[in-house]
Amino acid sequence: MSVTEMFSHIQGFLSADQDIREDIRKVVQMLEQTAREILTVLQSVHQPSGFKEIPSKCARARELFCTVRTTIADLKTKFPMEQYYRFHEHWRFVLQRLVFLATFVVYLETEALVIREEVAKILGIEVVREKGFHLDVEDYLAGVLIMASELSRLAVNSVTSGDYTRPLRISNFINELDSGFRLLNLKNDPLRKRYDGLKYDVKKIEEVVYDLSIRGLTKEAETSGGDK
Amino acid sequence: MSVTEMFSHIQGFLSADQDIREDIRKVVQMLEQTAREILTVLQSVHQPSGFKEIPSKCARARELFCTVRTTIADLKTKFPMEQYYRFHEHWRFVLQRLVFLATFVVYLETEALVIREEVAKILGIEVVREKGFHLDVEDYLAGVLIMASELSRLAVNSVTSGDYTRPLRISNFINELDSGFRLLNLKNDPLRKRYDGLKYDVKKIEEVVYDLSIRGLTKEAETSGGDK
Amino acid sequence: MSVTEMFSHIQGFLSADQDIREDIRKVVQMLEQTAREILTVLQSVHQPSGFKEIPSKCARARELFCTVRTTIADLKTKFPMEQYYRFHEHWRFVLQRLVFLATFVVYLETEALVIREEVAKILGIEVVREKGFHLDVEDYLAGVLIMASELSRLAVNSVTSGDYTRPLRISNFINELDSGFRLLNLKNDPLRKRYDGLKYDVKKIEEVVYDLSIRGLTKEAETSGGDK
Amino acid sequence: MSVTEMFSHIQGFLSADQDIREDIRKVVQMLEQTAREILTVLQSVHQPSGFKEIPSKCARARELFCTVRTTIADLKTKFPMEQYYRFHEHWRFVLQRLVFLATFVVYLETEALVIREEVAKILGIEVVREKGFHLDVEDYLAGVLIMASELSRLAVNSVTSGDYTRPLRISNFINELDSGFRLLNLKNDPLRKRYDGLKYDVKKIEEVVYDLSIRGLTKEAETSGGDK
Amino acid sequence: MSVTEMFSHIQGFLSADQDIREDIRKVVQMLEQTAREILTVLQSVHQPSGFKEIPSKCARARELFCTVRTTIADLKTKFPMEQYYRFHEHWRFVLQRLVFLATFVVYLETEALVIREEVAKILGIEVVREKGFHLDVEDYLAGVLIMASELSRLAVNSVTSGDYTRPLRISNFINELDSGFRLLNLKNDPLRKRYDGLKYDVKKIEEVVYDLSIRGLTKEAETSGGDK
Amino acid sequence: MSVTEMFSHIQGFLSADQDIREDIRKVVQMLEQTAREILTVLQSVHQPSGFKEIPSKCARARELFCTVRTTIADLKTKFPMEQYYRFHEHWRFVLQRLVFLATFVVYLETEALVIREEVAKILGIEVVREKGFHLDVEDYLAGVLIMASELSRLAVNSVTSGDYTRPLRISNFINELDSGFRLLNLKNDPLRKRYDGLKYDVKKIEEVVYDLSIRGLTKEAETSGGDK
Amino acid sequence: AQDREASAQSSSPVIAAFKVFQQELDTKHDKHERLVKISRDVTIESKRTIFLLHRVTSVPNAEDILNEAELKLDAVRQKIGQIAEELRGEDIFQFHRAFTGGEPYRSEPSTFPTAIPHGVVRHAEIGGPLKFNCRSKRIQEYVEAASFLHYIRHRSLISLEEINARLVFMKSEKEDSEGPADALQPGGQVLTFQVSPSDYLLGVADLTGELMRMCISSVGNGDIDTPFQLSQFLRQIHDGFSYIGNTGPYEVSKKLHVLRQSLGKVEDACYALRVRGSEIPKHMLADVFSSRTTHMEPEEGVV
Amino acid sequence: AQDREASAQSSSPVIAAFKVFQQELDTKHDKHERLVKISRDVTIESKRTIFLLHRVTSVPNAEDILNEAELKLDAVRQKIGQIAEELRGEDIFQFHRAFTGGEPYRSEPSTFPTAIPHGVVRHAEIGGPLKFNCRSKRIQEYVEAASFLHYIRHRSLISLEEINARLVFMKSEKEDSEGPADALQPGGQVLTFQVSPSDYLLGVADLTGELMRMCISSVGNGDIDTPFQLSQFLRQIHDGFSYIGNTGPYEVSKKLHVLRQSLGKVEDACYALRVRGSEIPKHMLADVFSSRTTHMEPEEGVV
Ligand SMILES: [Mn+2]
Ligand SMILES: [Mn+2]
Repeated sequence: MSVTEMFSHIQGFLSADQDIREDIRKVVQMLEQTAREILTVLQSVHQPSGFKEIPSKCARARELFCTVRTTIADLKTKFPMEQYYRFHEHWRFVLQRLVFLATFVVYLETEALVIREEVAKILGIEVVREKGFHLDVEDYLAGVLIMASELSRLAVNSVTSGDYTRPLRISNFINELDSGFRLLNLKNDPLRKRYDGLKYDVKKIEEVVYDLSIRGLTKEAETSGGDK
Repeated sequence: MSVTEMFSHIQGFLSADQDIREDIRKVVQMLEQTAREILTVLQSVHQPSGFKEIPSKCARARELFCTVRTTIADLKTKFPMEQYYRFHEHWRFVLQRLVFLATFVVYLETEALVIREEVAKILGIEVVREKGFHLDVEDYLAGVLIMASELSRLAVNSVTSGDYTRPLRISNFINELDSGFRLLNLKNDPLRKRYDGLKYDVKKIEEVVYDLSIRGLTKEAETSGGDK
Repeated sequence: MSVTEMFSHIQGFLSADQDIREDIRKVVQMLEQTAREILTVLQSVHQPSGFKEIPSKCARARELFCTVRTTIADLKTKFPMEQYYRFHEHWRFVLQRLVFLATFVVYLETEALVIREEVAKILGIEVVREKGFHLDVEDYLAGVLIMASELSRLAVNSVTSGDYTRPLRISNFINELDSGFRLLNLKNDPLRKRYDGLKYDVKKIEEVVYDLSIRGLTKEAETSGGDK
Repeated sequence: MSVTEMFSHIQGFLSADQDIREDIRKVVQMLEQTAREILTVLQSVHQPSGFKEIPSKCARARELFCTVRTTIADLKTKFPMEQYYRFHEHWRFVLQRLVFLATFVVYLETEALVIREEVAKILGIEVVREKGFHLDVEDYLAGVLIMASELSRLAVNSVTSGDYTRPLRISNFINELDSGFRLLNLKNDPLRKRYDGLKYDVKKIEEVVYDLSIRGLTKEAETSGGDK
Repeated sequence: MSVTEMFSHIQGFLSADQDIREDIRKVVQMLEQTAREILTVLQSVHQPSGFKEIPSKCARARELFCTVRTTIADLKTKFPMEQYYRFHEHWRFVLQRLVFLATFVVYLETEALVIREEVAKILGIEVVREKGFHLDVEDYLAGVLIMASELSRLAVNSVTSGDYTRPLRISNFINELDSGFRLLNLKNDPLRKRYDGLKYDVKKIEEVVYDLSIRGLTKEAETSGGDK
Repeated sequence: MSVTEMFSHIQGFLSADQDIREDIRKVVQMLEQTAREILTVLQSVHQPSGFKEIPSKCARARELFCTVRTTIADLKTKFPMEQYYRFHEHWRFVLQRLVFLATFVVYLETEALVIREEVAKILGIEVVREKGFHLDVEDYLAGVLIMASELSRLAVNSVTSGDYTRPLRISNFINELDSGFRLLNLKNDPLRKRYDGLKYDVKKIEEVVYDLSIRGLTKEAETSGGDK
Repeated sequence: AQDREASAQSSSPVIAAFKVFQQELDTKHDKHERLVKISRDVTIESKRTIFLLHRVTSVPNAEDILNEAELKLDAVRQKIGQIAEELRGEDIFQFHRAFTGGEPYRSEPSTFPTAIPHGVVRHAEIGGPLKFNCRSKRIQEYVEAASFLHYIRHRSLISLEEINARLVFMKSEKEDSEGPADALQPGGQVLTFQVSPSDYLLGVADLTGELMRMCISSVGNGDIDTPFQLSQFLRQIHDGFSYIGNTGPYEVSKKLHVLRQSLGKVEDACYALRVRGSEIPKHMLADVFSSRTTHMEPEEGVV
Repeated sequence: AQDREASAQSSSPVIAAFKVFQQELDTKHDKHERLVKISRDVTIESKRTIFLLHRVTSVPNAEDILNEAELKLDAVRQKIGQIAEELRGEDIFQFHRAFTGGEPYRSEPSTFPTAIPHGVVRHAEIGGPLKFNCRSKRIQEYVEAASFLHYIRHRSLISLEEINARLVFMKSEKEDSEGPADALQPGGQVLTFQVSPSDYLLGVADLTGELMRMCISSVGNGDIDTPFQLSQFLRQIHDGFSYIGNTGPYEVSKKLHVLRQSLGKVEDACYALRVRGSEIPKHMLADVFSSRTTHMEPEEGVV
């Protein structure tokens, strides 16, 4: 095989690869579009009137996750499944956003941390690598951290809406999350960097709880919050 | 044609181009000057005493926009219109500043978002590309985002000046803007970067409203603000 | 018009723009592909055996320029012509490469500098801005400077191939080019930077001629080169 | 010695250097691990229930500092002591973290600033450069500043936990620290930047004290705090 | 010790460091001055008349090395020796220049590579790190490589001066050096880069030897060079 | 005076300054244009046929220096003379180019280094600072170094043109220059950097002389060159 | 050391010429070294003054500190006088000479692309050592310190004229080496040092950073008036800079960003004070702080 | 150490979940650490092999060196086998997994702006620790070494298939901890390691730098054939890369510039040989060099 032949041979490989990537990019754009729509639906919880609508908004978000599942099903057809990590970068960002949205929906519904298995189900993907298109621990954790940041915002807006019990519950939840993360032996990777951001969220929520405490609003909350 | 002749010929082209750019630069400098003057006029709204003067300041700014229109009319004469994008970079920056100033004036007057058509009219330019010197969508949006950031500052200073209702209104306005931007499929361009800044403005204003809420100042505001 | 309606409207603009850019990118990729093929054809002149094949290689390159013209014709249909400079960046790079290739082909054929009008004809585009898709002076000059650098390489390889006359002819040609460029009043732009590189090409070729002179090889060349 | 021998000899030197750095990196990783564990132990002081446990937590942290001393003792064996600054960058970051943890433990125990000599003892290192592995002034100060920031957080959480005296004590302590730092002529280096952050910590704590003052909670604190 | 006392104490440390650096800079400037003088003395070997004067020039350079030793002795007093690497950057550059000059002098005297121990002695410093101000392997090698480049120039000028034997001797010497360096496993550091330059020195000298060979001047050299 | 008044006061200063600079820039552009023309005239000496024309070319260049003097006279009127150094940067570059051209003309005429006084006279400016628009030593030296680089090119081209004596004369001249520069105590400034370039010029010329020597062409030169 | 070689070639006119250059350059270098040394002290002492002035927010008797700062600045002015003296022989009318290097046009030639081409690698501009950049930074540092002190004293912005008015020096006596005859010349021996508008502007820009720090400290120390005063003042400066915009020296636009951040921080601080203050009536607020201040005084009084 | 706190909260499902994550992450990290260690050796040994191969131009008996290099590369392949082994349990079909991180799409997301937005500061992508960038650099280093040896032996470019053909491993015996049952599976226990086309390409790009060095050394050692051969070969590779252009991985365009410079240096060397060689007839030229070579041998023969 001459040098020229060898290079056209390689060029063939590269073009095939480019084509796959092009296909993936298109599907990923659709995923981003849907993710933005879900976010818009969920943003209303920050509005004063938004708390009552939580159930209906969550239901609407759940519907949009159907679209997500369909699109991801499409995405799966675009490349050989055993090459998941070869193309991981293309969807990593949007996948983390979707995990955030899924964990946020479930938090709004149940005020609990949704486990990875459940998130995978919502997105219509696997947990175990061997089974196909799956959800990496790292991507799951990244999504959880985005949610933590959204919760610190929610704590602030809850107070604005006159709900003084929610910040306390969020504070407990976030503290638990923080303890959980401190168990992890994070290396100097992007996850570590984002985890460093959690400290600010914790601090912000602590300050909200502080503001409520010093005004005796937590006691009021405890009393009235009991019947929640 | 000898090489020498050809290059003399080319030098003619280059000089002409340089002359045009020189002319454009001069007019753009005048625009920048006027934009700075408008900004100085409008900056006073951040002063404690500034709120009462809003109408007179806006009127003064409107007058200065006459000068803007004259200068832009002059700018249009400096180059063939189909080469708008050839020289776009020269005025892009000042144009975005002017959009910011126009949207800010109108917001102060009406507390509403002024549409692109209206901004174009204030600046004395077109909306449709084909018609000549026009206002690109991207430049319009950039100007709007600069205003959003100015509004977050205004929310803070309103409180300092004892006006507790304005932040609430700004908060609603900014949230609407944010929803609007979420409809857009922004690429990884300067606009996207600037839009990411909007999130911080939203958060900042929410925290102002929070500070007012937890101290019961929003109710006070609602009472006294009712007659506004 | 509500804010939401306005932003949906704007999204329409943005999508249209993105579609145009996507289309342009695809055509430009094809141009790049053809440009690379032409380059591969012409590279062979640096081979020891390559000099004899110059005519056939140039003919082959000329054929490929037909493809270039067809592709550029396609490119022209992708966007409104008065927005040439809006999208200029997309094809500027490949256009300069094509100018280089065209001027190089003509140099190999005639050992003369091809004028801008002629290059435009080879590429199937205009010279005058007003007439549509055209060849900017700056892009033409950039292409010519790339060729100058290729010629300094050719001078070296000519000697390696035992052709001692070509460097002398290249030296004269390059000196003439250099004088031409000295007529231009270049600003501190990319072109100026590239032109500064020409000095090194001139010096390099002078040193080749020097090496031949001091060994008496130029006289040999003059004798044997006389029948060229 | 022949040239060859000499160069083989030199090669030995070069490899040795790389090996040392590799060894250092490993030990530093262990130090980071222990530092994280100490931090987890101390974090509990921010919890409502945490104040009572301070003594036990400090005791636990003190135990972990034994591990730190052992590991640093190991680190010292990895390189010739007079080359401390040759490898300083490797452990600078973790050393500052450890200083923070040591000063924080001692603050929790005694509410006083621990001097550099004492910190050095806790870490099992020297103060004086000449004596070996030592604690640079800059590293000591950096650690102290990290602690100041942790104390501002502690002031906030103290209030939430109903302890109204601690913020006052922290305020006095931090003010004293601030006066101390004002004595230093810091250059525009990382330390100066970190010191600028101290002002915000001072401000935050002062705001807490202010919040307590206007509610008459400081007097309550003075009364009830007397029996401390 | 009060906080204030402690910080005044610390301030003392910080000022002292700046003073040390200032002192070091001054002495290093004197070293650079002397290095330049030595270079001027040695430059004359490139002159046609220079070869006869080598012994006297070397003697003169040796005298100037006395000044170097005195100045370095002064430098040693400016900082505590175990902090060598804390301030290394200040004198690294001039130290490499001095190594070059020392190795060049010895080469001119003996046509042999002077070992590190000997260079250290000429400069009045140590070889072993532990003993104090020493000569790092890397700095020694850098100096040797500068000398290699000077030798390639010397080979050229020897021919101009009619000395046809020296290039051959230099060639052998440089080849030996090159073999030596090949034994080292250099990382991609400044030294590796400098070493890559050695290949060009080898090549240049080899071309000189070649030029002599094809003219039969090496044989002449061997004959007449025998009595050297 | 209010803050606003103070700033418009300062603004007045700044505008006046900008106007002066604008005026200066225009005149400097004309100087650059003339400098380029002189360069074009002198470039011909590198051509094979150029040596005979040296006298006429120098005469032509001398004429163009009249224009230079007129333009500089104009430049002098643009700013208060005692503020020479305030605006120095604007003409420093072109002034150094003009010094190069003046020294080159005189070298071609006399093969000697023209002194600073003489260059100043050619340019119609002063030597002594106190007398007005003058020629700084640094600018003079910078121009001389540009000429040195041009001479190395001339040495190469002389050989091509069959003039074997000129390189030897240039070599002597450059060596003298080099000795001169080595007397200077250059700091780490731009002049030092440019002086470092002189080494390459010296080396290049040495190699040309080497090429002549090894072929016995210098002897030929000495013989035939004696009657020059 | 170079004599020997030099003497061998002393016949050469080139070498002779270069010996003259050597002297001229060395003289310049020496003066340069002296100026660097003096003006380095200007920076250090100005910085120290600023540092000292920050203590004003935390001690009871501000006047002592202001007087100490005044003394320190007197010393700085002495140094600037030395610079003027040093440059006197050089350029009798103007002392801009040594400071023009600090103008932005040197370090950032890109703003004037026509005059100073970039691309030409080997033909880069060559600067004399005397016109270097850092020195005017040092004068800016003095402007920063002087305007800081002025603000604390008078709560207003010092003008360029006021700055320059204090930089008029009588010929110093230590220069007697020049002969006493000089000193006898009637009335002529006044040296002035002119701070350029650009340096003034940049010094004021830096001042805003210090004012922000002072504001934060004031809040931290329970001072409720200063932050509001400062926010007014900073806003005026900010508007002034906005007005000048990009017509000023290049660095201004860079500093404008920092200035905007500082203003934001001060506005946030005022906001926080207002919001917290809203919880009780104003007169009580003052009480709260005054009680706190007395509470702290005993400790600080010792200093 | 963390047990105590953890146990206090062990009732929490969150903590329970995170304990699982902890294990999963630690397992990954450990494997990652092992892989880093092994593959670092791949780099070091490959680099050493290249270094060794350069001596081929200066010693008389090249075969010895080639054999030694072959042995070294065998050791490298052993290491790559260990990597394959290490990844076997992970992903039985493909071993790209650990090496995809080396694809350019991670380090330079700007080439795919749609998928990975830049501006979002806090929402930046989060990567797993296993897919890091440097490892494939290590494989490229192996490609560089293997192709260098191949070129010296065969004066041709090794193909991707030839590279991969030598990266087929039988299951190593040391992994008996997994039980001997595995080993009994008929025919299945072959591990393959696939170098990706991109890594191959980038390794070949680096090879050109080494070839340039070899060319310069050859000229320095009086070898007149090698430079001409090398220039031909390098030109072919250069044309190949020009053909692929910017359709390949991102780093290629960056390396193309260096490749062009290398080619220029080789062409210059050939030119110099030709120009100097022009002064005497060719057969004499060879004589000159052969005499020089013998002249030098005695000294070198000792090595
Ligand atoms: Mn400052
Ligand atoms: Mn390599």
